[in-house]
Amino acid sequence: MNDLLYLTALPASLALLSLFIRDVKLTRKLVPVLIWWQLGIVALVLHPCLINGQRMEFTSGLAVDKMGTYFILLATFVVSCCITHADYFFAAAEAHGDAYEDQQLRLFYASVNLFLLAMTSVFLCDNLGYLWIAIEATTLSSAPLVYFEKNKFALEATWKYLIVCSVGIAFALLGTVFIFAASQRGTLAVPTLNISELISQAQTLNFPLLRLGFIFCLIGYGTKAGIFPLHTWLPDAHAESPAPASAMLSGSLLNCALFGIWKVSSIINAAQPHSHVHQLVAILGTVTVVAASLLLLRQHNFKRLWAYSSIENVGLMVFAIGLGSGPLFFLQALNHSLAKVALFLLTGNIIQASGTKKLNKMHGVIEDCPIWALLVTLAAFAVTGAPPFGAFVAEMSMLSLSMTDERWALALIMTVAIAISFVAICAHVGKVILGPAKQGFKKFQPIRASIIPALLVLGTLVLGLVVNTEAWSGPWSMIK
Amino acid sequence: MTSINTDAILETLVFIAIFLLLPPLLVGIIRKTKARFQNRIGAPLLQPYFDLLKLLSKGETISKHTSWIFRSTAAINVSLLIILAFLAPWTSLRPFNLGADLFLVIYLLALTRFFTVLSALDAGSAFGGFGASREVTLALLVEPAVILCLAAIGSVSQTSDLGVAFSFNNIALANQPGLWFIAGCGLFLASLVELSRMPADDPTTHLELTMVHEAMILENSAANLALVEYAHFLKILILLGISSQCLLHAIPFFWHTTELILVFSSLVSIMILAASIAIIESVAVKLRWTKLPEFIAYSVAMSIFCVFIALSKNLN
Amino acid sequence: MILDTFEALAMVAAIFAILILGTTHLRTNLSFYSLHTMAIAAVTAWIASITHEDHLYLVAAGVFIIKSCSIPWFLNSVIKKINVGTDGGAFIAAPLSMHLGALMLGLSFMISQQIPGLIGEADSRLGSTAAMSILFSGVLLMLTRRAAISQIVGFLVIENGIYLFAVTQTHGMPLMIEMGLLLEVLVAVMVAGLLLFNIKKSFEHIDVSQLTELKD
Amino acid sequence: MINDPTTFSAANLFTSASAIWLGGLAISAVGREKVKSNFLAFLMLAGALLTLSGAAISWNQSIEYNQLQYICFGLARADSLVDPLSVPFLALLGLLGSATAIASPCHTAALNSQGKRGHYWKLSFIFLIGMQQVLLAANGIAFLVFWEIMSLSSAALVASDHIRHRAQRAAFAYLTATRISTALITAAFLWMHHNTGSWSLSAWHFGTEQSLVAAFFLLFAVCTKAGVWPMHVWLPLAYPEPPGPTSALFSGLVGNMAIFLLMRLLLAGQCSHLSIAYAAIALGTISSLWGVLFALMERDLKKLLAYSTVENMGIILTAIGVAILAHCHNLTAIATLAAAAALFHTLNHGLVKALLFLGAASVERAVHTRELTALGGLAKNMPWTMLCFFIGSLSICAMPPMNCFASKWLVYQTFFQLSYANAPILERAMSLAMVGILAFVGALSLACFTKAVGIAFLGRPRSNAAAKAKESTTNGPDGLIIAQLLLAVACVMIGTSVPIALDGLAPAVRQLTHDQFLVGSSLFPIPQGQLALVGGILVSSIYLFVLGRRSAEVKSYITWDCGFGPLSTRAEETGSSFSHPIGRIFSQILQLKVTTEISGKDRRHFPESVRVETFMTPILETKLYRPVMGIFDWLSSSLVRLQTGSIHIHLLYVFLTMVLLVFLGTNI
Repeated sequence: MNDLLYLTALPASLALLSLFIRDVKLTRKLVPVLIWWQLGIVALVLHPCLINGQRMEFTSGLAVDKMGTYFILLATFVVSCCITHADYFFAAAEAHGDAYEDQQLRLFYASVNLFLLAMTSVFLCDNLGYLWIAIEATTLSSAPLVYFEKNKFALEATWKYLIVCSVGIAFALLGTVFIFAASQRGTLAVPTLNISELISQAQTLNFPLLRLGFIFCLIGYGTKAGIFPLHTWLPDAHAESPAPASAMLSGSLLNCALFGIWKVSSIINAAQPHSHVHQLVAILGTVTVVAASLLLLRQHNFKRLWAYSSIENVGLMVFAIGLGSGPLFFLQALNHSLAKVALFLLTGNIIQASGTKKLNKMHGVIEDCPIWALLVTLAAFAVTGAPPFGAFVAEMSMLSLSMTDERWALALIMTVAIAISFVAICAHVGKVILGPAKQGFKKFQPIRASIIPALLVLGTLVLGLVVNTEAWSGPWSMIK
Repeated sequence: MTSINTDAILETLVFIAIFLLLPPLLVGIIRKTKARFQNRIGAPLLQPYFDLLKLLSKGETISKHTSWIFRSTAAINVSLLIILAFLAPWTSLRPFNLGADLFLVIYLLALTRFFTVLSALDAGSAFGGFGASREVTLALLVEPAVILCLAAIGSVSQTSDLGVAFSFNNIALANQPGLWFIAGCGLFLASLVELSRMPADDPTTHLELTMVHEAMILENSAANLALVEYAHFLKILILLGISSQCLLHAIPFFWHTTELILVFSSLVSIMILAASIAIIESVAVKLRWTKLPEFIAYSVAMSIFCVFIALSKNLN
Repeated sequence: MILDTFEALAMVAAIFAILILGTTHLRTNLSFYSLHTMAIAAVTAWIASITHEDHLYLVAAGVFIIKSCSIPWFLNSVIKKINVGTDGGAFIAAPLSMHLGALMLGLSFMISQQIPGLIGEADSRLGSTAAMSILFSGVLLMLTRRAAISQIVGFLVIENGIYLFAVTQTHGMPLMIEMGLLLEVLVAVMVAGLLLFNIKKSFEHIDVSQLTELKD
Repeated sequence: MINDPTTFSAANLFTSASAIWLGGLAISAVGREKVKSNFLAFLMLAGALLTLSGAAISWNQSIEYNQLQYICFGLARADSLVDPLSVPFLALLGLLGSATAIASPCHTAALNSQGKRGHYWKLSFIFLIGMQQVLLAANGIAFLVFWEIMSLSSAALVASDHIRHRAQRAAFAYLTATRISTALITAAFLWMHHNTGSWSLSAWHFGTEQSLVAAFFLLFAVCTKAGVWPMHVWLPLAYPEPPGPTSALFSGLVGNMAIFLLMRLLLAGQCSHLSIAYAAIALGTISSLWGVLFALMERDLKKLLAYSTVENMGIILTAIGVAILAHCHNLTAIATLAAAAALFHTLNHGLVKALLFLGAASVERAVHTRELTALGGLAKNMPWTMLCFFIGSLSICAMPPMNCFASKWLVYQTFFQLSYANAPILERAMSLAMVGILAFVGALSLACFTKAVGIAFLGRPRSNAAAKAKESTTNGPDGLIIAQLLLAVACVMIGTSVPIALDGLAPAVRQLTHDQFLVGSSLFPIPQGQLALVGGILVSSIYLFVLGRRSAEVKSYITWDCGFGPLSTRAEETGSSFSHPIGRIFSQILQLKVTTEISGKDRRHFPESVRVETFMTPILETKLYRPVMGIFDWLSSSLVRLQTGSIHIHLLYVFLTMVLLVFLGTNI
């Protein structure tokens, strides 16, 4: 119980503080430091789970396993990177002339902390009901981040985000109810929503209801994650929110929704391995990747480009879930988060500097600011799964896993789709990077702006060089 | 040739004498025959020798735009053709047998063409330029025919060494008069073009716009010109020699006669071919440039027949 | 068939939900909505009395206070502030959509026969029928109405449908979760309401069908 | 096995080579103005020489090692394998790497901005490391990783002159092509891993039935990367773009890497699918014809060279096809011959093409253009470049006694011997036809390169820039020239001592065809060296005694101008007019159109102005690639239309998806 307090106290208190501290400058400096501190705390509290993978039970319905720990750390890390960069971002905005009001910033910092709190609790949930509440909470706490700019576009994006996601999530609630019903109507009736219990006695559950519940949860959380036909809110929200916020949305929020899907799918896995529902999930992932890669071909907005590439990566993660391989899911999520956060932050800088989001109005970043150009290129390669970056390892392992799983059609389609998306992204990025100089970049401090992205890119590079996934080649090995 | 035996040395001397002295004579024969056909007396048979000597004694003029290519081409071509004369089976008198690989022969000829074309381009005159471009065009069309004729023969005799293929003791080719004859005709037609005779090119014209070979050597003079001319004569000797050899192989009589008769008959047949060139040139007209491919098509067709015969020969 | 009392109440709730579809007058919508939620609260209470699960009484109370009183009151005040009387208009005319909703009731009765797994006689067909038809009317509301506020109402109706399903089929989920849900819905409505103000401020209308700036 | 001394030293040599290159990368990334380019060039040279010596040490044995235990690319570790096959390629890499290193300083000296210099060095080092590791990779994953590193860095090199839109287009085209090939390779590797359960390249055998799919994927991947018809369209765009010195690496090695992959997997893997052989031969033939034809018509010096690469890749591919074919009919002798021909020609072509590209680079440096119409008469001002380019052209036209003649001769022999081998009649007919086609291609390439040399270097300068071109930055020959001389000497050396070279290649050929009784030097009986010697003596004696003898007086005068005043350079043959007669013959393929308009009152007798224009429309781009692009465009645009921006529609998607998924989930 205390551990729970340790985990959640800092963000909660920061949320309040940042609302009431007069001087926003202080908040801008204080919050990042404390959130890095929070990262340390999380690591400290969860280290037993991290080191020897034991499950940590806090109360009934609140527990965290190894994967959850990883995801909490990832989310906290992403938020701390973004919030650290946000300081520069706002400073640059002031230097550029369009400073934000203090109230805006206070709200921003408050909701970032709430957002972090919500995300942390998502990964702590061991109960489908709590999981649902936490995920909906992430939606609500991130809505102000999307609305940050306070212009018409931001408003529209926020409304769509709120309504579409809430409706989608409502279906997840229906799914949760079905699973509860399944637990009631099982052979030995112990009505529970506790995930670990459900997994432990999955065989006894009422499978048709469970399957129905899983499908509704898939739709619900899938809407939040941005699976293909449900993705419509995602580009708007990611494109209209300020760069640090979009980085957080893409780098950590999507993981929460996918984590929900993973939890539910692990129940149905335990109930009946190789059920065709998983085939369905894998197909859904493939469809998402294909659609996203085709959509990437026609983009005119620098941030929407990365939003669609996030959709593509979500497809890959859903594919991993469909293959039932947790580690690969996490590996993909980790690499995507690192690369995509770097990309969104850099994109924010470039947009601030060149004063436009339109891809066809940008050129010659490499002349104006070589270091940004270099980082954007590397991060783009990383996010499209080019070796030697981490995403390559994850994708390659997924593909070979699906080959061994006799899903070679999906694997081949996936290969083609990944290639298409690579070409599309490289074409767009090339247009931005290359060409004559624009001379808009004088008053920005490129080095200071590229510390965090450089670290992130380095991280995913290292991941690509050291991770060993041979152990995870067996399809269902890592679920138990 | 390590063992010193007199007749080997004698043969060698005779051989060298033949290929050094015969080429101008061939041209003399051609010109004489043409003159006769045109009811002229014509220049004496040995005129080409006199021309060469005259050129050697003249003073040379070189365009100041030229480079070392122009200077050295003539010498290189002559020496290449001398080497070819030693390799290629243009006569049945071969005192020593160096491996005359057919691809090597073809590519040595191509090498002479390479230098000729470059030296034509070297002076930067308009005529040299289009002479060169026409030369490569013609070569392009002729090359497959030549190589296919020879390759067909080689493929029947299962070796790419022309020395072996053209020696009269190769059983595989003993009774293939059809193959030999068609190959001979094909090669003869091809060499008409290669040697820039009628109907591909008119060696006697002086309208630069229509000539190919003459246009290319427009800038050469004196000793340089003499060498070029001599190289061309040698080329005539070798190409006509090869086609005449093919035709001789077509006649069963020559498969079992004495060495001496063979040698004489091969020399005679070369001269006959030279004469027939003259006849063709006097009865035929120079084709229009755009019509040439149609003429060359005949020799290509010959080569295709050769290929069919070769394929059917060792059918298994 | 004999109609169980809570089933009757559920039906009443469903019918109120369908009635919401009937008009584009927002006040009326809201009042219908609060009646509909009261019926659901009553269902909860009744089931609590049948099954003697005391925590359901608390849930019923929560539903009554939060959903059927405070949320309609809040939305009413929002409407007053931005003084928008009626919905800008529907893609499908209001009466027609109401009839559609009625048909949906029938459809959902048929579907409720199909739900795999619900086989024990403990679960009531009519309960799930009502829940599903409420869900459908919520969907219709969201799909056919232009005004932002009707979309909020639609979302609430959908949520009610799901809740009713949970109550009738599983006799309520654990208390903590139910309370969490209520809180969640409240906050969601608050945030949506605040956004509503801004929409009115910057667009001079609350017609969300005109928010189509963001596209590829 | 690391304890075996040669293994150890060879492994060390290779590792330290890439370590040095890595160090160079780090220095060029960190060090700003301070670092002298000579030092970086020295590092590059050192790495190249180490690679060369490593190859020399391990030339006839195969070595497996892994000196990067801690590196792991997920599914496999960075294992390295040096076997006889990879040795010659490593040697080529070493040679071209040193040439690039020598040529680099005078290139970077010409660059104005520090940023450009830094990019040049970084990318070149990465490129070198990538290629070396591709050659050393022992398993599929490591291969893919380094393959992609190589491709991406070379793509960046292509884009290095990025201000120009041309360079951007080239880079994009190259990137697309190379990604397609990577995707195909990935698919093939996945398939083979699925079949064999191993990632090690040497464990894959293509004799089995189910390996056919992978073999086809591989073939097309290699065709795309090596630039074989019809996937070659990126090549003439990309090859001219990299900066001068690296264009040698690029042109000499990128295609060869693909060929290396094909040999390593299909030949050494004993592929026995006739369909693969036929496909390879067909594609190879078409692309050799196509490439040389377009090379002949090209007006841009470097594009001409690029198209000739298409031609040679085609020839190599046909040889590989015959090797597979012969293996299917188990005609070991011919298989050996074909494999040797393919390998030898690959190496020779790499060497020669690098030499030619360096020459073109030095021309571009001197004249600042690659348009043949603006060149001419460079032989006076740039004698060394002229000499090297001339040697290169001789070699690429397979003129005896150059190195390419030997390999081309082997290709001829392959087909020639197949024509009377124990094979189906159709294949024998095909092989004789191929002899004719090869001769045809040879004649075309002769035309093409006489054009290149003659128009660019001979005649009179066609522009002022060409008239006052300076060969080198220093007064002596500078790095770029020395690099060319190095490669030219290498060409002549190999050409005049073919048996030795073939003996060196024998282990590789043995590995490819598993023919243990192979004697390399017996493959090529022609005594080229002696012939060259005799020829040289003859030429010099004739030169001395006939042309240059005392009595002959030589006077220098202008080119004959028919007695009209001085000839204008407009009267000279231009590149396009030189190749026009041939173009006329193939106008259908080339889509060659000529428009002539003569104006003036009496147009027939006194034309005032004559204007002749020739157009060529690239048939593949318009007829094949544009429709394909159109399909993708249509797909994406119709998908984009889904994103209507109306929230009602978006909600509708949610509900419809729900219905669909519930249906699928419950009723399947």
